[in-house]
Amino acid sequence: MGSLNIENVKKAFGPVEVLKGINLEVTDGEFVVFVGPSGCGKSTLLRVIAGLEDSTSGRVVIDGADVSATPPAKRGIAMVFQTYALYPHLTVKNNMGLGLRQAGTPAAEIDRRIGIASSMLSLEPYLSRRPAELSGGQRQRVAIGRAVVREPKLFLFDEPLSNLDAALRVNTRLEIAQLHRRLKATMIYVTHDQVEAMTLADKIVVLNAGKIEQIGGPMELYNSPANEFVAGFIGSPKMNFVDGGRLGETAKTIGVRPEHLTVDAKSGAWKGTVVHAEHLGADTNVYLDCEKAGLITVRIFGVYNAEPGATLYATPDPAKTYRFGADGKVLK
Amino acid sequence: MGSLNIENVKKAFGPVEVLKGINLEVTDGEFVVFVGPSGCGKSTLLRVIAGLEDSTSGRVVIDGADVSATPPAKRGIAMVFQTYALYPHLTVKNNMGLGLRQAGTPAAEIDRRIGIASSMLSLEPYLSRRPAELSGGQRQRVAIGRAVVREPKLFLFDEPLSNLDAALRVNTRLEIAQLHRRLKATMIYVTHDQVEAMTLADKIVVLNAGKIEQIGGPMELYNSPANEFVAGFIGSPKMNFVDGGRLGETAKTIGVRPEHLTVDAKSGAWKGTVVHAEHLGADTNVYLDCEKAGLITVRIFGVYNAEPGATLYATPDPAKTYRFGADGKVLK
Amino acid sequence: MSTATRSLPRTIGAHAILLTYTAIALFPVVIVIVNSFKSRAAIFGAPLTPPTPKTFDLIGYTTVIGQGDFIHYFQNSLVVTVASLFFVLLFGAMAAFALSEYRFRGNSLMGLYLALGIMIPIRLATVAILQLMVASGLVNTLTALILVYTAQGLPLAVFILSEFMKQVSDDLKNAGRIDGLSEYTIFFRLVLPLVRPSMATVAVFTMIPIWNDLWFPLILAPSEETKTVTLGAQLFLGQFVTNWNAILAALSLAIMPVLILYVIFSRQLIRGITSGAVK
Amino acid sequence: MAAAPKRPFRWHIGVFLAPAVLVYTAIMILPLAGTLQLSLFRNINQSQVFVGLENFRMLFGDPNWSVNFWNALRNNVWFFIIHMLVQNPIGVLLAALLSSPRLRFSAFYRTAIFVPTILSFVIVGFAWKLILSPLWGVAPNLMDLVGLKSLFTPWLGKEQYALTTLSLISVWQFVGIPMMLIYAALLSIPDEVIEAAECDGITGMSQFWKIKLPLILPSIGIISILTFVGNFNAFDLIYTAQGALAGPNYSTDILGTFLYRAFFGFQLQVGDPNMGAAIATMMFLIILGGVCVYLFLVQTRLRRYQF
Amino acid sequence: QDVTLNIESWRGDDLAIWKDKLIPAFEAKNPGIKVVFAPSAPTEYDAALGAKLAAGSAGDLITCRPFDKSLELFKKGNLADISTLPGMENFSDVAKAAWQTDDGKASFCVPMASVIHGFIYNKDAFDQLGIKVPTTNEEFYAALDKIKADGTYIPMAMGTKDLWEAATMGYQNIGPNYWKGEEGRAALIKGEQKLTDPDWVAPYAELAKWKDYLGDGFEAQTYPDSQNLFTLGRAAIYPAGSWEIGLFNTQAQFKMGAFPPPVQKAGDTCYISDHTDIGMGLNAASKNADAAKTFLSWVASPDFATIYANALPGFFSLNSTPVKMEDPLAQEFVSWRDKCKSTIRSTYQILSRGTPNLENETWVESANVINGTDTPEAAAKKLQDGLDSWYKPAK
Ligand SMILES: Nc1ncnc2c1ncn2[C@@H]1O[C@H](COP(=O)(O)OP(=O)(O)OP(=O)(O)O)[C@@H](O)[C@H]1O
Ligand SMILES: Nc1ncnc2c1ncn2[C@@H]1O[C@H](COP(=O)(O)OP(=O)(O)OP(=O)(O)O)[C@@H](O)[C@H]1O
Ligand SMILES: [Mg+2]
Ligand SMILES: [Mg+2]
Repeated sequence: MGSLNIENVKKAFGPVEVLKGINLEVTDGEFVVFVGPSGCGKSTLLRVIAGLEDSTSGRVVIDGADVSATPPAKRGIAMVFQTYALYPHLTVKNNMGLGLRQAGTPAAEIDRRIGIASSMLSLEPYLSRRPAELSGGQRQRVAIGRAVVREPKLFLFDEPLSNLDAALRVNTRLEIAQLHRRLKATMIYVTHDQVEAMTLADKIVVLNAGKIEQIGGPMELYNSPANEFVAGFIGSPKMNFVDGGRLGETAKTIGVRPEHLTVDAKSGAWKGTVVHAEHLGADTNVYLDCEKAGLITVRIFGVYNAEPGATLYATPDPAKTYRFGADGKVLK
Repeated sequence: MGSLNIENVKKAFGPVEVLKGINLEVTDGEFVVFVGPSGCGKSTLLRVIAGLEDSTSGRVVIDGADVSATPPAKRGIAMVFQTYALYPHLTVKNNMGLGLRQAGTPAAEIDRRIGIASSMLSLEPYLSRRPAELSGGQRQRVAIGRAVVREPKLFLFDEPLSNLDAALRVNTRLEIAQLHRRLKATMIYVTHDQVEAMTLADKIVVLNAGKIEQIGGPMELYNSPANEFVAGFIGSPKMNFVDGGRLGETAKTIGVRPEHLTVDAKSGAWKGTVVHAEHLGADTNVYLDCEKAGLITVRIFGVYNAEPGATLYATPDPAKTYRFGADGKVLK
Repeated sequence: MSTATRSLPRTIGAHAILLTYTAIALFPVVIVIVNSFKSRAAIFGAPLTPPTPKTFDLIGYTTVIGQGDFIHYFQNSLVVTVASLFFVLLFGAMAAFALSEYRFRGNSLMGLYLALGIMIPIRLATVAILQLMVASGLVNTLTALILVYTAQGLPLAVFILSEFMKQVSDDLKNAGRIDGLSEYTIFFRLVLPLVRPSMATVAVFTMIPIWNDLWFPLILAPSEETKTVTLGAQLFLGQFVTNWNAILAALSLAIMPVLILYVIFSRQLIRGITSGAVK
Repeated sequence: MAAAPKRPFRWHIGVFLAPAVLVYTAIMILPLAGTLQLSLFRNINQSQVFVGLENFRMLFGDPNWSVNFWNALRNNVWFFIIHMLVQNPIGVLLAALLSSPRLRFSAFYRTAIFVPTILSFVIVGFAWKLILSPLWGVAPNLMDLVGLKSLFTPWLGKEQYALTTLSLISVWQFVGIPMMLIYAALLSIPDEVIEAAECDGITGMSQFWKIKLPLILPSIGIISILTFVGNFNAFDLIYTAQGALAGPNYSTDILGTFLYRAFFGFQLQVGDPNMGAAIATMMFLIILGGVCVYLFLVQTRLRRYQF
Repeated sequence: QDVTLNIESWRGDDLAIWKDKLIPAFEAKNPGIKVVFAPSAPTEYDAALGAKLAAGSAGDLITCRPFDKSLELFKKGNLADISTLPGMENFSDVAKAAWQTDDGKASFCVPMASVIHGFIYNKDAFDQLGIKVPTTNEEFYAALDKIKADGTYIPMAMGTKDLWEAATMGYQNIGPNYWKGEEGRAALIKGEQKLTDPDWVAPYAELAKWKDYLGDGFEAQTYPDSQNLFTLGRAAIYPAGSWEIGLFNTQAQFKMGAFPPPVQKAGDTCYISDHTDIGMGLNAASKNADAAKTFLSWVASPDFATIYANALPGFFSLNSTPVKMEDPLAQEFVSWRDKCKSTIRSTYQILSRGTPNLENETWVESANVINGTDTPEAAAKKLQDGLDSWYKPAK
């Protein structure tokens, strides 16, 4: 119940090939996060899984059965649309309850589930409003609520928290994790938020331009990215890529994450000038223009005062540098 | 050119008071970020400034002139809607160019500006598509592009980057900062992203339930929040609030940010049990259930291995704890 | 949407219902057209059978072609219909936009006023209209017909279009306003393209009574130069003798242009025209 | 929009309204008003004399008029009921079927079903009289095929059936109108809402009832009021099929035919524009009443959704 | 400069005749005058003409319906007084009566033609069944019974759907024999007789009997249906107006004959309806009155009468100068003028001026009687009640 196999799925809109052969196996109860640059095909893949879009070729297998001919309603899924797609004529409560009512769930049970979902999403005060009377974040929460109450075996979330504030986002994220544990449902989750991806995923799928770049556990991707793309995509601020030649290395590119650089005013591997410092409170990003390494970002824990123009030395942690070949693959 | 005064603006939808008297002064060329929990009235305030919504009372003054009677088209503003509000029947290019064409901008100039905007937003491959054929993030970028090409004196951005991936978000954020410098335009920017708020803002306005909680520079808010709400809202993960009584303090509540706690396996101020550890790659959030302080979050730079159930001691940095009175106000 | 969203029984059911209704809708029409190719005796002798070599007769069509300049009549009908349609759609959409978009004093009264026209048969005003046309020297011109049909079509157009225009997202129009578009540009560039399906609907509803109208051509423009097809076909409706062959032929012919216009307009009935606009 | 004291005058509203209002007023309203006011006059020795409400008193007081009026009104109500019960549901059903995405041949169906609507009344009258005629055998033969021949009667010639038969013919002719309006309305429902419903398990009929119907309710309102207005103004079909006397024995007489006879006269009956105008005024008031109920009670309560 | 005259007419049927015969004949004699015959559908004619006259865009020459319709136009000043038009002397007072004021002082239309009612029958069928042309009611029903018994033919082709067929071809056709033509009609107008009198109810009683001889579903049978039924040879007898002759001649593939309405018993005087039906007047607002008068004078001439009556057999000239007609069936009809007494339709003069309109009611009731939904007595009572409600005959 809830396993999913995607076998060589391709999807083209006219001449534009959006999915270029996706193979993915999701076991029952897994929490899989899709990440990838905007426009890489994440939503399209979710829609193919849901049955809202036909794949041009390939198969989608849910629980061992090829579902190409199964309508979305019969696939046992719930989906949070990136665009919400709320029912404009129904109140928040009915937006959430409609699917259950259709399924013949007893009224008491419907009310109970709506109660749980709306308290989890802080939607109680808005239960009798219509979508047009809600703020963007509230609408997004209704969309989540609508999916959540159905308690299916397979959830598809398309950037469900993008319009929520930080506090609510953390809360909701925890609630989703809890829901996942409670229902033992399989969840497929698209996000652009690194924290969400890292904290929620059993498995992260990195997509790029319609292809899967790498699949793995969060820390696995962070620690051993398969290639330059994944290395750059996972982690924020982005990994610094330095031309291997300039550093006298054999590798084409050397990668080092901002957090794996230490700075010192006196000495270090790379001498550079401070271009700009971003103060985020808990940490500071310092942009250094280095003689040897070009423009790099250094992430420093806590508040660090660096005046633009000052000279600083950055030193990479040698145990945590990555070496990439000409094809972008990591060199072991 | 581009200054903005909001004087005691109130807005009610029927019985629901959404803005409860907002006073705000924005000088010309300032970059002001609105943050606040979902549904607190940020979009509504932007819409009042744009003239799309009548305030129930109060005045909006742009460049010294009361604009209550000025239609939106005459206010010299550009806006990115939270819902995008793209012209569905026009191509990306025409979506961006329509306003300019209306203003009688020469075709060459229009093309130039669209060229700049679309390269800044990586939209070049999509210029002849219609919104329906774009991904969520691409739509959002079109919405930004449409505002950007007009180069007005006052920009209103409503969560413009929420659907973009981290890399693109950083890029676009930098481009917006650059645009701000180049045009010397006033910008009002709504976001839920702490990094955006901290890095872009000259001034952050924290809204809560239709009221302004605090106005100040990013680090000012981080370092000296006026009250519990702001303290909790700025910074992620959220500040830990501990019952003052339990710690034997006179203050009602003691606040300490997760990044201002250090952990040690042997000794420390607060003994606790690890509940859960979130590995984000660059840092780790450890949730501790402390005897004295209750459930707290500790943010540790880098990878930190903490098994749930293990005992850890957390110690707050005494210089960086906050004390809040019963009314939530900070005690100096 | 995907193929998976279609279920086979439901598709079959839909086709069954539609086919049945199509048969009901077309049967009488087919009878008319089939019989227009038969001799009179065969029409009434065996109306159900298709023309056989023995009963095949183009007498209807030859009569029609022989009697009067039907090509010219077609042209007149077309000019009148298309011109009236243009004005009805333009003026009607403009007024509908004003009524649906702006709140101003007297808005609903104006709406009611503009709807009055569908409540009284305009035929009653014939004498006054004719007097007006006589006074302005427009009798026996197509202009007279175009004016009358424009006025006649407006109420319905305004009524329907204002309802549909209320559905156009405010955010979209507001985005236009913020973009500095004038109200006119908003109307022409944003709203009109987005209500295309309803414009097409109104076009079709307006066109049919105009094309088929007998009365005003008879009153306002009965001259040979300005005769419309319907009026021309009427020649064959006699007092005691009705030339059914010719009537059927003339009217069968007259179906074609409207059908073509209909097909043209109904291509504007397109799905998803507003998708991708807002989230 | 902004409601401020010194808002500039919104000329554009006037510009948008002006062409329609001018043409419509000059060519429709003024002439019609001129005609309706005749109801307050009476032609005495070739000159119009003001008689107040005398014509209305006659219309309702004189059985020669009132019997016919009430008969026509009653028939008209029945005519309307049949349209509401048959035409509009069928129209909505067809539109709903046609709008199912990816339905093959839908353009063909749509065109075919609309064909009757574009026909002139002459053809409609001819075709149905031919089909229903007991003489030429179309209907009897067809019914024979399905073994229902015994049910055949000359419907158009029997007082008890004629009106219903004609109403059904009119339904046949005009189903295209609600169909097309509803179809246009259905097209404007965003695909994504439907997709969400599909995922939610709301498919088929319940999708129609629970999602689509509420969203097109304003259009249903429109077709109802248009049916009402159209039916109470109807005239041509009865006139071409049954003649101005709306036989047999006035059983198909509706307000339109009654008005026509009175206003324009018929055969030896000389037209009486004054009484005609009085009847027209009554029709106008009935329709106006219906439209006002719709505009001010129904329409304002219908929720509209923007897409 | 040529003058162009427009003729308003409801006779679309005659378009070809006007175009090919009458107009060329006139134009040949009157260079400088062009004539355009512009008919409209008969059902729209009165309304359209009324509107055009009121607004001043009507044609110069107006085809006149008989009696009140035209009288009304004259009273409104739409039709010019043409009492003194050269050519009017060609018509008898009876002929002119349909287009004169009640006092007979002013004439406003040139009489063009009358039509005669009777029965046309399928001679082949009669021969085949050995039926003699009936002259009395008894023979008439005997013939019908015989046809019905045989079953090859529908005895009589008539339907009630169009109402007027029942009234005009039925009631007005056979009625004069009962109410004694002009005598009864005049008495009715004077108020000396009532429609409920036996003489007036009797024709309804006859009509009620016809029901059995009509085709299946005659209730829904229209007038063109009846024509087709007869001309396609499926019916034996057709209650007719003489105007059918032209059409039937071209359409029927069998020999036809005609007989006048049968009398009650042998030896009774026979009466026929010889109804003044069509005239032509001058639009008082015509800008070409002189040319129009020239044309009207020509219409009043024997020349016109000859062309018209021969081109349209069954429309009999009202000109005092006898017209020689070629068509045998037309000759048959017109020959009854000598044998029988002529009258016009009972409802046309004066009696249809009020509300309810006697003519309309007669249509409805005639159909009702044949359909069996009203008894003859009930029908007659309704008509008389209606008439009484407004008609107060000057005593
Ligand atoms: N038309 C309306 N009728 C009633 N309440 C409304 C309406 N529009 C908005 N609201 C309410 O006003 C409040 C403020 O809405 P607003 O859109 O300004 O929130 P926001 O701060 O932009 O939130 P978000 O971050 O979720 O976009 C919300 O609680 C919302 O429910
Ligand atoms: N109907 C369409 N026609 C053509 N191209 C389309 C269509 N729909 C989507 N695309 C393209 O397919 C690609 C993938 O779209 P998709 O919505 O799956 O992206 P995504 O990964 O969800 O991006 P985002 O993070 O921006 O939402 C995009 O480049 C988009 O432009
Ligand atoms: Mg997406
Ligand atoms: Mg918002």
